[in-house]
Amino acid sequence: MNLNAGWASTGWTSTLDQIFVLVQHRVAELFPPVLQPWVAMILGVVGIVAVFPAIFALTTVLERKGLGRMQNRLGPNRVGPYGILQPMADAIKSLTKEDIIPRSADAVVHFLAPVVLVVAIFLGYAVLPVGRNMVLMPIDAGILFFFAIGASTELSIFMAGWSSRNKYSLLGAMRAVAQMISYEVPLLLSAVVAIMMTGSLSPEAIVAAQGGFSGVLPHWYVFTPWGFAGFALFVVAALAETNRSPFDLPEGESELVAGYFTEYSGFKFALFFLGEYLGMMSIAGYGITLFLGGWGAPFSFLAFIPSWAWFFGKLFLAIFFFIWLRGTLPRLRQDQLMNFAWKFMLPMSLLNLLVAAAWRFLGEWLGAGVGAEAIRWLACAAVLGGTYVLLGRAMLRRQKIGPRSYRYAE
Amino acid sequence: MMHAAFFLTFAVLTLAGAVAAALLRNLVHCALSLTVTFAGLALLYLSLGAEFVGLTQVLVYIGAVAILVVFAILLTRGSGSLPRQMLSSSGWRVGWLAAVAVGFVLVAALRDAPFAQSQGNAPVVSVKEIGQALMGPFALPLEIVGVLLTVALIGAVIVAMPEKPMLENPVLKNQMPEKQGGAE
Amino acid sequence: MTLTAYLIVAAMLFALGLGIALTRRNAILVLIGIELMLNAANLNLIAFWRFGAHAEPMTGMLFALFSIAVAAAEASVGLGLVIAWFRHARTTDLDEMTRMKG
Amino acid sequence: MLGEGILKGLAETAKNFAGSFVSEERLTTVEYPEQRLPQIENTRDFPFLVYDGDDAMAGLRCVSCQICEKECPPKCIYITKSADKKPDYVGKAQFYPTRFDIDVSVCMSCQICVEVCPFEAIKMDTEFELSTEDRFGGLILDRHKLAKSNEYYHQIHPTEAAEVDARLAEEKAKVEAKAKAAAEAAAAKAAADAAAKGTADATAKAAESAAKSAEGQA
Repeated sequence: MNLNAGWASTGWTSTLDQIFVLVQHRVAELFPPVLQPWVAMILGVVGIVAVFPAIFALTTVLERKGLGRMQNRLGPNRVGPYGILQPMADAIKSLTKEDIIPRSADAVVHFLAPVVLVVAIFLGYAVLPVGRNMVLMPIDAGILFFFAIGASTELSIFMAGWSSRNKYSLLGAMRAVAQMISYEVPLLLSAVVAIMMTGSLSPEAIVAAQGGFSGVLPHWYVFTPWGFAGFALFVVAALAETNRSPFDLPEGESELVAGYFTEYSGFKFALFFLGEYLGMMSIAGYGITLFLGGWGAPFSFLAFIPSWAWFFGKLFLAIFFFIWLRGTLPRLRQDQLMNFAWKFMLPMSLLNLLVAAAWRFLGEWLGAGVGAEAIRWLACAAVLGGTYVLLGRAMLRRQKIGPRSYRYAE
Repeated sequence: MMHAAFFLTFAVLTLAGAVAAALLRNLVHCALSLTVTFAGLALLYLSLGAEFVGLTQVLVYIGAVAILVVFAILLTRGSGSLPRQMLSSSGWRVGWLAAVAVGFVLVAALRDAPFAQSQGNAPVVSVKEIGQALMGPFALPLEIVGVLLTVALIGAVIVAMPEKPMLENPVLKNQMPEKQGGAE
Repeated sequence: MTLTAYLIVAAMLFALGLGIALTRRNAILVLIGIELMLNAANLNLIAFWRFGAHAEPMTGMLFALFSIAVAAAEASVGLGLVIAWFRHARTTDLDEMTRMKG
Repeated sequence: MLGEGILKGLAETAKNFAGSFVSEERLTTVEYPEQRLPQIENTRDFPFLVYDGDDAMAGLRCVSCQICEKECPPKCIYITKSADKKPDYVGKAQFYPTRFDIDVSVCMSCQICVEVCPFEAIKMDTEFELSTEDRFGGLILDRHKLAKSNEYYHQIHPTEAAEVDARLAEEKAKVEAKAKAAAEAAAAKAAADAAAKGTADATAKAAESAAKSAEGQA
């Protein structure tokens, strides 16, 4: 494995940076050469299957505690010190619960749905670079792979909702699928700007393209006008894609009980829960890869900290942001959701593509230099900001509600 | 050896999905087994080294077409199991005979056909080269596909749009018979 | 594996798709059959791309990609038509679609 | 501008989040089993039976009139009337319940039994930690579990209990005044009779009981 060129650091920091890769190689070398790639692959898979569910367990308790703090409560604090063992209690509870399959349910599809969902979401981690040289399956079209896998989770959600033979489940599934299809378009289009600028679909190449520093600041895409707009659109679409608040209509408790997993209990319910959080983490991971420099350090003087630490630090920040939004925003209505997807997100992401292209060619025409750079920056930011304000005003105008009139009272 | 095992697994998956789609009575089950076929085909493409096509297959067929089929089934109230006589059209024996005959002829012809086969490795085509080809020599087909997809999008929306009630349609309004009065 | 094996799989898939399209009464299932036939053709294209003596390495693959795009368009319009017909006649049964008018 | 409200909301929750670590006063919840909020005086959940004196079963005010049983909307009260009678707080002989069960898992805490009771015998309790593993043994409270002293009633609802006591005393006084008047009339009559018959037993008895009740009232 070749380390990135231009990455200079002392011996022990590079060892620490590559510690997991080195361990993988050492363990694989214990086996005969024929088996070595397989052993390395299995070790990588085991790593992912161990680490991300562990983060999921931690996230559930941290989310509940964080939400509690945002609502001036303490949150769970009974199981273990500061309630940190709550996931254990939850796991034991969900494993010992009775596994209920409704009598009229389609048993096979009902069983397959959570399995397919979790498998598909785990597959999405295969091409996610979680550190320097730390990607399970370095394929050329990694981002396409992720979106393809993400698209196939919709089917398992439909399977869950349809096979339960429950109107709430079916409605929840239909809402979820409609929402995911609608927001997949802006999600893909907002990711395309990063792909365009890198000229590659490979996550590693995208991270590498964001490497390097000017002064102390990194070359992350989020620091450009199109990158920032793309990142914001990606975050909103990711929230909708993972059914997180404020886009959690598919599981709106007040009207749909629990949406598509109403009829699931015990371990299968836990699988859905796991799938939801793993999906959130993987989409956050790709957002980090595409716009936030992946495993790169945010300042040049902090580059000695291992790359995987940066990745997981950013991942935790992203998860915290998701929790923060959940603690803040109320749920949208279905018509608001669709309006927002097709009348705001889609035009904005299309415009963003145009701006990214313009950025590229303006850079060639204007040449280098601080003045040219500033003009390019301001022009792109002005186009995006102006459109944002105009489209936003149009969105808000539609929402204005007149004084309520009564037909019989008064 | 390994490759043969993979090929056999994927081929069996593909064909089993297609057979299930042909025989199952519940339309949603048919659609789901169709998805299995699509997934098997994607795996076959991947095993052939056509990474980009395989992933596109997953994105378009599993992510979009299968969902579309499922939505269409639910919108047309077809999610229940059909009675046996509703399953196949009246001439199903002839239909299957024709299909099996076509399959038999194709397989027999292919088995002995002398194709010039290169035994080398899969041609390496990076995503970048695909992009350059699409923007270079294949720009015109790309544009045409773009136009086609736009037309299909608009056409599908218009076709599936709720029809106006007859009274609001100016053409049909004049052809409406006079209202029969005196109904009590 | 040899080219012939892939081609035989594609031929069997095509025959199955043809069988579905010819025999099933539900319009959506007929569309599914047509999709299967298109996919069988795609498998042929990719198999020839992989094993053929390729002067131009890109063409087979791009042809398959365009074919996928066209199939997607076909599916969306076809299903839109089925839904429109269902709204009109409350059935998706092809044997009952006997009226030319409307 | 679109998104302004989102930013304001995010700032608010961030303030809450950070503030909850800084000041304990922001936290609106209490750590329940260890900390408890003081109960307000009108707290009430399930009914109990009041008794006077020391012996719970003897001092029950309930006369087994079964009005509460009939009025109870979810029908969670089960009463069996006694065959014999025993004197109540005014000394009048009354029936008493040999069985008085309340199924608190059915009870909806509507307090109608309290409102309809003519004898101030059933009142609302404040005890809420009733959870148990035994549905029928633990949640159907019999008369032994339900009986609680008047002192306890004073403890949990002082104002209301004082009102009830005053009302009962007034009633008792009225009854006694009536009894006294009756006794006096009887005494006068008895005296007249005694004069005639020469037996003063009845007079002495009536006078004695009147004195005793006057003492009790004081």
